[in-house]
Amino acid sequence: MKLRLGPQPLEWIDRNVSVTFDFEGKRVTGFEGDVVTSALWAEGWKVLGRSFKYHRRRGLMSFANHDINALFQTAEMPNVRGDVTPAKNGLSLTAVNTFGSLENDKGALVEWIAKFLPVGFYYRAFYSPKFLFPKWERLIREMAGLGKINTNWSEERQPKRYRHCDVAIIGAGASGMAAAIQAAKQGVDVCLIDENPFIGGSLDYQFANQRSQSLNRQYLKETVASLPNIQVITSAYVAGYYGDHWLAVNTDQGLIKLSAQSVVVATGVFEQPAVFRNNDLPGVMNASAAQRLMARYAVAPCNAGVVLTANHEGYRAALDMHENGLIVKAILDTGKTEGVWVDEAKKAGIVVYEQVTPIEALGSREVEGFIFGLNGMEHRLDCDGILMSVGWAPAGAPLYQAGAKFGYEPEVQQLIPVSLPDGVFACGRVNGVYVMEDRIKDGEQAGLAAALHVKGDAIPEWKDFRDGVAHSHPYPIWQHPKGKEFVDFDEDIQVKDLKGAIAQGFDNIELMKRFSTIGMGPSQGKHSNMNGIRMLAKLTGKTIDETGSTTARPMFHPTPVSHLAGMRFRPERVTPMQLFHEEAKACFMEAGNWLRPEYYPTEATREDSIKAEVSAVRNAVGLVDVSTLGKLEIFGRDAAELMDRLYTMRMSNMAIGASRYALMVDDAGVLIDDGVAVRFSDEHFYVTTTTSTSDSAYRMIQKKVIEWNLMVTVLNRTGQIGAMNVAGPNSRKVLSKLTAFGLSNDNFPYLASRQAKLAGVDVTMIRVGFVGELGYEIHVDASNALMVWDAIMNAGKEFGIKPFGVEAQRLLRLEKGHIIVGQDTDGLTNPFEANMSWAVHFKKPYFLGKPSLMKLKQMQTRTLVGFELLSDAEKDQPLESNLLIEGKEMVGRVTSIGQSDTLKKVIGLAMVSTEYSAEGQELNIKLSDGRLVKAKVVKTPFYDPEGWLQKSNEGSGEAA
Amino acid sequence: MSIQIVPKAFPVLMHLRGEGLDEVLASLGTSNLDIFQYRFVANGQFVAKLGNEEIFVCVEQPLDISEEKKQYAFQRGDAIFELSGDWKGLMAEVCIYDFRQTQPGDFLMVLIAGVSAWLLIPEEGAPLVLGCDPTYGHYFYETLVRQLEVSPFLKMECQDDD
Amino acid sequence: MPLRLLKYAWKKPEDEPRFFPSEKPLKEAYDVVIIGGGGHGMACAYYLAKEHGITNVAVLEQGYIGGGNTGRNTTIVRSNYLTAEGVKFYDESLSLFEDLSDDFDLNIFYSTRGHFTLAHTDSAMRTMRWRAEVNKHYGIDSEVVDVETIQKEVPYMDMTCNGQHPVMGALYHAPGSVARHDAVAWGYARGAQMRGVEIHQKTKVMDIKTKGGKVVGVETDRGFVEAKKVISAVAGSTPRITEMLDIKTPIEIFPLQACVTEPVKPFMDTIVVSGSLHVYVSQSSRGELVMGASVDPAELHSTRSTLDFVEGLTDQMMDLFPFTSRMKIMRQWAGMADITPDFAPIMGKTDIEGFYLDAGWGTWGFKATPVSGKTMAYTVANDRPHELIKPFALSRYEDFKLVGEKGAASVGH
Amino acid sequence: MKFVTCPSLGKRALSEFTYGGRYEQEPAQETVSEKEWADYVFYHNGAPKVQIEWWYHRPTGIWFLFERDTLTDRINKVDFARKGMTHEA
Repeated sequence: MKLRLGPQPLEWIDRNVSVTFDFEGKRVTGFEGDVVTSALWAEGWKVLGRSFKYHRRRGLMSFANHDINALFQTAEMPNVRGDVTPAKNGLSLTAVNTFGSLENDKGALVEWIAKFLPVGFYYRAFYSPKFLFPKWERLIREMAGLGKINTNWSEERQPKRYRHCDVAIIGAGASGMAAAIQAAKQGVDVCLIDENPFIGGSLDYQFANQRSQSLNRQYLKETVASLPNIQVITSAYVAGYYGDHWLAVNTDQGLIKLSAQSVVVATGVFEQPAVFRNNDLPGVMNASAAQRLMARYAVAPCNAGVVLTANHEGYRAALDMHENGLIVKAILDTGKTEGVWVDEAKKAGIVVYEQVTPIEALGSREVEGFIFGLNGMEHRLDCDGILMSVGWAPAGAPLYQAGAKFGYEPEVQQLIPVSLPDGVFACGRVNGVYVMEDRIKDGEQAGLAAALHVKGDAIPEWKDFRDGVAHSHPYPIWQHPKGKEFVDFDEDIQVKDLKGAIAQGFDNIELMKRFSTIGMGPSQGKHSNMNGIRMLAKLTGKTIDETGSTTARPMFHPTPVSHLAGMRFRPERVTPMQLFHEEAKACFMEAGNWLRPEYYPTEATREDSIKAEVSAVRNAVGLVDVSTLGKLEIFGRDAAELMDRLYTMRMSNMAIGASRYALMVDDAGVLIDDGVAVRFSDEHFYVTTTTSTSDSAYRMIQKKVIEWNLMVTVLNRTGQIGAMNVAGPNSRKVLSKLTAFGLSNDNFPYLASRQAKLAGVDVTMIRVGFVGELGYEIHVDASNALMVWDAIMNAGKEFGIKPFGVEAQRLLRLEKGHIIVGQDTDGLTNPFEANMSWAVHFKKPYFLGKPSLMKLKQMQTRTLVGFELLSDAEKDQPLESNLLIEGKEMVGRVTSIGQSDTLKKVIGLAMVSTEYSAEGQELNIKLSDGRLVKAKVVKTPFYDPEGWLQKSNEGSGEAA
Repeated sequence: MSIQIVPKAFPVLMHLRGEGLDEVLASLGTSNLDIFQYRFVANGQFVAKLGNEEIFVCVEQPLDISEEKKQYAFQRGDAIFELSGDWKGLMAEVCIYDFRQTQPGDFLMVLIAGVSAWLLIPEEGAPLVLGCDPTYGHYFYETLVRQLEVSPFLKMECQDDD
Repeated sequence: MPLRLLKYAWKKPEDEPRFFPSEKPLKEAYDVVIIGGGGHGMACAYYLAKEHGITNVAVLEQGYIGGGNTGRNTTIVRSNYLTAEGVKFYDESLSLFEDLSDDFDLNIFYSTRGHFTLAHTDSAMRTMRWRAEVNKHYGIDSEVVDVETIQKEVPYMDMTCNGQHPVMGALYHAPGSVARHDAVAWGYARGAQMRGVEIHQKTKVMDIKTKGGKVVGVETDRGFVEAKKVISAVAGSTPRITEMLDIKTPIEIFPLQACVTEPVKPFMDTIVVSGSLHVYVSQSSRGELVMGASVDPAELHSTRSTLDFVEGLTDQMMDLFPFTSRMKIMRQWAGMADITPDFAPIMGKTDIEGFYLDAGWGTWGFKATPVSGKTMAYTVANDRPHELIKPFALSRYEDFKLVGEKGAASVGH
Repeated sequence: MKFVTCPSLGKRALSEFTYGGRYEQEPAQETVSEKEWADYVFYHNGAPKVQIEWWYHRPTGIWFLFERDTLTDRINKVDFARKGMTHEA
């Protein structure tokens, strides 16, 4: 264990439990509590991955999941992040995006031609000759991308849960813990979230060896644990802040959708790398990364390192190394930092050079030395590690997403929130507050404010706890004539790339980002955006504020699809007769979220089964489940008035016990719904709607009742009532067996509706014939529906009854020339085009869409007609949606078509330009293969035009 | 604390609309019921008020209602379930509603797993009775059961209480 | 190594001519002012200069070039529409797209992938066939394909869709493509700029001035500029512009959201759209899955993101591609879609002389970029609507002459 | 995932509601001109503004009127859509 240190005061590892896993085919051993990166580093693996574009060797850099140097592939997962993935037995990892292996990556050849690939090079080439582009694109696509997908991976879904609290606090560092305590003391319900497995934040790594902080640490942690109204959620990050204080909190178990009344953002800061030549060599890392390595995992960043610093935090990191018995060759201060840690470092005898200019890191595979400038002279130090401590950027994502505005504070040389939305508070380093005691005070102030906001109490005056010291270098970028100073490690973007982008006119933060792709990689600019902004500002002679910052959109970290999707909640609806359908092995189809029998496979083939169902209806009797129809009860003083206003035809003059076809259009006169209306009493109607519109029609009608100020109640009974249609010459005979009620024409004529007892229960029967036979639609409470259905099936046995499905019904209604709204009509069809002017009663003073219809009536250009096929139907039967052609012009389309055995023809409906709609007109139907077949416009209904059959007295025992 | 869900059969469910329904309520032995509140009137039987002129009753015998009072009664066949144990834990995974707002006695109508449902908010520790449109019943039941089986959150809680 | 890159051995990108000029003052007057520096506005400027010799043109952009819907869409290009008007219009656009890289001397990564619009119901199948037949009639390469054919092209797609609403077939449109959206705007901008057009970013139009029903100029946050012809090409901001002139339109603004996954090695070569699942997806040349859904449920002038969107999208996505559950969503964003009642654009002249509208793009604006620029340029240059956009006049609604693009339940994008 | 607090429903998620469009007074059919009617059906000023909108709560079947700012998405007022109400829209 090359770099493993002795026990650390706050280490996260369990030295009694070791774990082993494979990396690039080699065995790695670490401790329980290690993450993959720390386990690898401890064993001296310094090359953890290859860079995106040039395939340069990359090591540990932020060690906080703010870069993707350590990005791995397993058999189950792409893009596994070593910085945060626990080391587990049996893991088998390889580096992503290598060609060959991590050690021998052929992709590295790209670096040889790097000079030919300046920023945005791919916009400059590959497009001509055109025919070559696909090959180039393929190559570029293969080079791009990171991990690999296995398309055989099974689906994974993690349940999600809601959690409602009063105050949500993001970040459980010193200020976050302090905020939680203050809020909780106000008696509100607090959730404290941190992405690490333990709370404590930088208190536990930056201050790990700072004895003076142990009291603060003890107080904060113990108080948080002792307060029952604080729920601590660890190993959880806030993927996104959404409106009304909703937080998407991602945990290993799944997504928690956390809603709060107020939110405290104590997310701290991202340490930013210094930009100098070869700053990406393995061994060059952020100082905070080194501190996390040592304090949490007891792993040394290196044996003998230098610390490049612009703030006193760098001195603390040097002290941490020193106190761990590691060699600090020197602290290289880019300025002249002051502070307690500076004094301590000097007291400890660590060499400090001030006013230093970094020049380049040396080394082929990993860091071997560092060259820097001092008083105009170049100096070289041999070292196996370089710690960078040159500044910070706020971890402001939740604040940006909440709508906070940031401004540049020169005192701390950092962007800080300058305006916060209602109920959102920021504290700690994200707010530019660095001194530990101040961070705690700042947190207490924010926590109190958040709680008071929940209670609706006034918030005391806001105090600024920032020390007057700059914790970030204003421009930590040192260009080198030979380049290779990396700003964005994800995307391999160097100083010259950004210069190039800016010089070419992409001198706006967003344009620079889009052209150079800075910040567009998987770490979304966490380690690069700030330096990018600093460069743009400097090169365009603007201030940071004038330059502006890019917005940080969700997700904070890439978030698993399985967590975001959660379980599958897709309501599915079945009718009360489902049991029968299933036992009959019905073939189901989906209608909205309903399941409906398409047909019952009684014959060898689908076609034959449907034919058998059709012939049963035409020659004997059939039974179809129409429970999916929308069913509305409309009752009250103004019921009749409402009906008149809703539908295009007059309804108020319906006799009690009568039924009538009901057609509805919208304000624009477009046909949206049809059904059957029944009048139970003066003030009580019952209407059906099409299956797909039941909910929307009900919604709309209720709305109209309010707009029109009518005294009427509308109830949606769709799911509470089962409905079936008994149709066929024998239907009356069947029903007679089940009811004493007189079914003959004089007692129960065509289009009448009656309420009676059938099979012993109350039902409503409507004598309508959608399929064009003697028929009864029976509506009955859902709880009795299946019983009635079974009774009819039994009673019908002797009359050859068959259940029939949607397909048979479609053909039967087509023979009858009845339209299906949504199939024979489209998004703009009006009643005149649908050939239903008979259903529009302009004499009514008012009805929905009337003025539109009056206009549309005068400008009709297309008409729905019936046609029959002239040529041989067998081999040339057109399909629905085939076009009608005249010369070159498209003059219409087939909306319905079917082979009618009853009529021995292929018949159909078509929407055609009115000039071609006359009876006898020949039509050319263009088959999908382009051939034309002839058809002729004929009158509808095709079957039983006079409707004798529907009106028949057959089976009533009286003379027909 | 494990969670159980069992389908529940109810005698007669009726949806009443019309005037003078308070008398009907009185006849069942309840009065001054606020909108979206329910009362148990006898073992398992309850009445809920859904609006000024609208109540939802679950009783043994069909109620007689008066035509001249313009009272309309409709049979209902809702799918009804009883949820015992940490029902709030399950609800937190299928329902966005913030149950901190409810009191025992509330008749709550919410969206659960994409379906409109009604809940009788029980006394602390008592089981939750909830129902939905009969045609969604099977989906509703299967969805809740599946959630109980797969949810790590619920499993975690089970362990806590063991 | 393509020869075009060899020059970088001795030439720095800094030495390349700028794409866009640096900030400079506005002139007092222009022949034409174009409001909106997105793809459409830039294309219009480009063709005005290139094909009509009108170069005294200013493009005024309140933000940055291509920062609106141009840079926010999911970059799909297709022409398989439902109506004659739609098909002819978008087909012209597609053929222009194919030559853009050469015209611009800039690679817009126009990549032909093939476009599947899945049907999960028989009514959707009817709509697909309807579109296919109309397309074929006008010589567009579209056809209805069966499940087997789809499975062959997209073997990793779960045709059963988790048991619910299985795939029944699809409309296949071979020319369906994706392109690098920013590059399209940049290419037009650079081309226009090289021909003398002025581009002013961070320049917000506050008001449009008229005299006697004629446009005389625009008031900006940088002062007044004269112009007798003003074009609004601002998509989601259209109502804010038309309000300045008291012009009422049927346009309503709805947020349209999208998201991308982390980049992975290429595995998806086709574009897949499912209307009933509200999913459309393709894999970018960077390796990210670029995904979108339908517009948000309520009118809103905002580009905020919602969790509901990613939740819904990822959930439905898994019905088609179960293995994507192991991928991660990296970023989500939104644009503002200017929706019309008949799902067709509003283009051309208005009641106010000199004011031209290029709007109502809903969720299809990107694919129309070249043709809208070309036809708007023609319309402005000749003060006469181009043949292709006559059906898209603002006045069509009061005449009840809507374009039937809405058809049955057909999906956009 | 916005919240809205409604009379007699309390704090509810907007996902329980269905948007019913902006509130508009329909012109009197008897007297309306073709132009006025077309204006009502199709044309409007779609610029950002505070407007009154129909929102339907699916679980209870209640229609509400929200006063909502289409720029900020803030809901300023919520009330039952009562019969016979008249609003400036």
